[in-house]
Amino acid sequence: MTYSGYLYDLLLIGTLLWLAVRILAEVKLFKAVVLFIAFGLLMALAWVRLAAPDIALAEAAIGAGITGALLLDAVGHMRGRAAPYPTDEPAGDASAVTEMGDGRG
Amino acid sequence: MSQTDVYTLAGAALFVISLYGLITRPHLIHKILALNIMSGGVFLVFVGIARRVMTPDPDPLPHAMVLTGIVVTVSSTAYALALAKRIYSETGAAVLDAPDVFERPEAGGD
Amino acid sequence: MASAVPESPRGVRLAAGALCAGFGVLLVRAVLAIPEDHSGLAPVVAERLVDSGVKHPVTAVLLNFRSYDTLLEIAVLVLATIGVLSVAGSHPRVWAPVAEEADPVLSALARLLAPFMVLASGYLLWAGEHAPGGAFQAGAVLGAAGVLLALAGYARPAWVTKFGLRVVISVGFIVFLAIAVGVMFLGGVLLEYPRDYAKALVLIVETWLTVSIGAILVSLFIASASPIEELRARTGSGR
Amino acid sequence: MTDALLVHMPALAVVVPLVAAPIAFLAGARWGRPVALFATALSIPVAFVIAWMASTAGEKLRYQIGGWDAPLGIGLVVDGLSATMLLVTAVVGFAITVYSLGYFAEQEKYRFFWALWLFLLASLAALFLSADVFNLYVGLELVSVAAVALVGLSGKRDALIAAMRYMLAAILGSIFYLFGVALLYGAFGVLDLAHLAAVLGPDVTGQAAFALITIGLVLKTALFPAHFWLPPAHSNAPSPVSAVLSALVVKGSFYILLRLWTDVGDPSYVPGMGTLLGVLGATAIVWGSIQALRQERLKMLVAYSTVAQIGYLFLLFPLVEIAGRHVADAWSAGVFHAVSHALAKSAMFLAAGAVLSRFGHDRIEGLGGLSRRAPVTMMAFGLSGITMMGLPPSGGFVAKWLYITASIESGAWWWAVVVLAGGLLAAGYVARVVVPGFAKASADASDADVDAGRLPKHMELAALSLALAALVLGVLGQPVLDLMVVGDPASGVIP
Repeated sequence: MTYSGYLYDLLLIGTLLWLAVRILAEVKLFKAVVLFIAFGLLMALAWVRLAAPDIALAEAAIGAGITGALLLDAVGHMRGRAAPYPTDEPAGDASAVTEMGDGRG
Repeated sequence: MSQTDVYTLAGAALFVISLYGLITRPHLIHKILALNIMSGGVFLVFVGIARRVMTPDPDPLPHAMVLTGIVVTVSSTAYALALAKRIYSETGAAVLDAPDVFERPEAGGD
Repeated sequence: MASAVPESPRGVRLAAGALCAGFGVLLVRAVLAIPEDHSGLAPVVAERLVDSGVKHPVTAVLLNFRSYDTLLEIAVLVLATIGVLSVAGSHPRVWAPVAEEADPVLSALARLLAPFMVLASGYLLWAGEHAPGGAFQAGAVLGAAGVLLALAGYARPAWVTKFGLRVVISVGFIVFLAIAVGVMFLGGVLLEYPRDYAKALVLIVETWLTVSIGAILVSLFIASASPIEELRARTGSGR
Repeated sequence: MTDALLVHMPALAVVVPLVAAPIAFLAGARWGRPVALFATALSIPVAFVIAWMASTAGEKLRYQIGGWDAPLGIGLVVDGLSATMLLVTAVVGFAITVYSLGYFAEQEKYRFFWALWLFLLASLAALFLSADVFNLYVGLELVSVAAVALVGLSGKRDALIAAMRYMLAAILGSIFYLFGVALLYGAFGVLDLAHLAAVLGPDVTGQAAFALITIGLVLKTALFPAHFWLPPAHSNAPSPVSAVLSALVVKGSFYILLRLWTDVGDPSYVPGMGTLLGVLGATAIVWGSIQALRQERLKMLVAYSTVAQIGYLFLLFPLVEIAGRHVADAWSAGVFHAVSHALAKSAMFLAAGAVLSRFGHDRIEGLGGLSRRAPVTMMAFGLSGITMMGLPPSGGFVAKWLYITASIESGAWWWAVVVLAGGLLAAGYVARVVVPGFAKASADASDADVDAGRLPKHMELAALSLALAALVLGVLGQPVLDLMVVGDPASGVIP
């Protein structure tokens, strides 16, 4: 294994771990899900590095793609119901989502 | 430290980080995210182990198991999310301890 | 970080931290002690690959050597889909028709992309015999094409009735199971493909699995609980 | 021809419900009923033939799926233990199916019940037969998703939340299990149970794998203190589902623990693990029983009784560790307890479900006059209570007797104390239901509403026959005791 390859691996792993922490610490659900999709795509890169192209394809399509779409749908559903404003609000600011969605006193 | 070690250790780290997140974060979406990251960690351990053989490709068995695992994970995630959405519709929140859930008199299931 | 999310009590967080630290130590020790020189079952797979009917070892394991795992895995997928339908089931809008009017830009994009995606799906299916790819990847791409079409407002095809949907969801599993049991009448055991037919049978199973996986992913997405109007509003395509 | 069919029996045990499941899904609510009835009825002779095969063979039989030999292929293993579990699954499964025919009126929200139910039975059969640690993971997931979906079926708020809690615990348990499988493959390079047993050595990775797998399965079995998800899930599920959860589903994960710790390895493989599991089991017995004594609702009481009864299963591990299997048979005690509890607890939940339908509530204080209004149900509850308490001549008595003998013979008498104390506590919570049940009806329950919610006979009879089976097991238990040790799960030799 080359030195640069090693460095690339460490960088990739560092980013994955950082993303994992960010996803779980993120208060805004929408942002957490977007970060999770990024995490899935980086995992696909890791699978390529580990000579597992089958898994890379599956991860990109299923792990990041389908799971990501389902998560976005769920987060949207939760905002859509709790928000005091109409449901067709653009998906930019999600802070209201989490406040309403998580805010059990 | 070999490349295998680096990735299997990363898998273990992802497992531990998301276990902490699963326990401490109350929102169901966070819990489901944590479980997904956790399985990702386990898959890394599997594929790290597969790397021990390179003749010229890695051991196909862990790869097959991970592919199976990914499909199983997306299936249970889909169901868990549907459940979370329904809970949100019924209770107005996607958390496990909605108040007085188990004390209500009509709580008998049937 | 001030937030509206109710944090777990300090005691819980400390206990969880201690627990996870303990697991961390255990796992690091366990993972570092994995022997580096064990070849696992790779040599056995390589030796028997010629008998499997396919050239790609991962596909051989998934659809022949350990096809029983795959059969049960498809059962999990079908089962979870039934679960989703049952959870969402009492919401009448689940079966409501897909959006009436389409967003022109997304519609055009979907019309352009969908055929290519179906093509890509077919390629992945065919490639799985000798290279990375296979039913799951192909099914996922097919499903993505379906989701895209639904988002673009293409109406639900007429055959997608309640019964029709149930058929496409389960057809891959049923064909797989039928072949698994059918070979027993040829004198084999469960899932024992006769060597001369192995390649053909694997391909048949994979093709139907692709169709079913695509259909399942679309129905998980569409039929889960959100009406399509809300969906499009959310993704910002319904303006 | 007959021989050819016999060979395929293990596969049929899985295939019969697995084929029926998608048929029931396609057929819908109405036609799903005969499909389920036919499939579960067919499973009984299949299970009996498998039990007969196991006992005549006298050793482990294997069925290699796809014709690929282990370690590459996946095997189904038939021995006394798997045959016993299959038999219990078939019998309990059929009785619950009969009960469910009456319980689930053709309501729209229960239209997927039959498909989910058949998938659950298929996955339990797959689990009890599997000889491969990764295949067991897929089986576990199948069991979990089916069980959780059944809990959430009613769509009621409490049931949904209970299902979610159960789902999270179950997935977490699966992930722990899967991590253990990865480490096992890393350390030993095989997945087949018999091959693992042959190469298992004192190895840090292997021990960690066993620990992780145990944590995952303890979560799924709801052993104290991981029982938090069980009472809400088992009490809020529709009653036939509660019955199968307590009777069979928790036994599924326990079964894998048993295979691992007494078939592949032994309880001394990870130092202290046997004792730890025993202590947790003992705590579960005491804690679960005390909680059961404090419940106000019948189904919650029965659910906490399950928490307690699960504890008995785990007393097996320290006793096997101390004495070894052949000195004093704690192993048989544990398995026999699993069998008799499966029969008695399913009877108890079915009876509780009948009470709910009959009274419209399940508040224990309002159960006055139960014996007059639903005598068969009352009898089913009382008889299954005898097994819970461990009084002769029930199956529970035999299990406890074996446990007590084992602990005294091996000098670890304190486990016997726990067993006896658990019996007394069980008498307490069973009496809480039975005593007011025989009392006069409260003033507000006039004879007029006695006929208001009469139950279909076959529902009450299904509960009663399971309770009777648990009782008869104490008298005619010897064949079962002989069956379950066939193939000697302690030896773990590759055939």
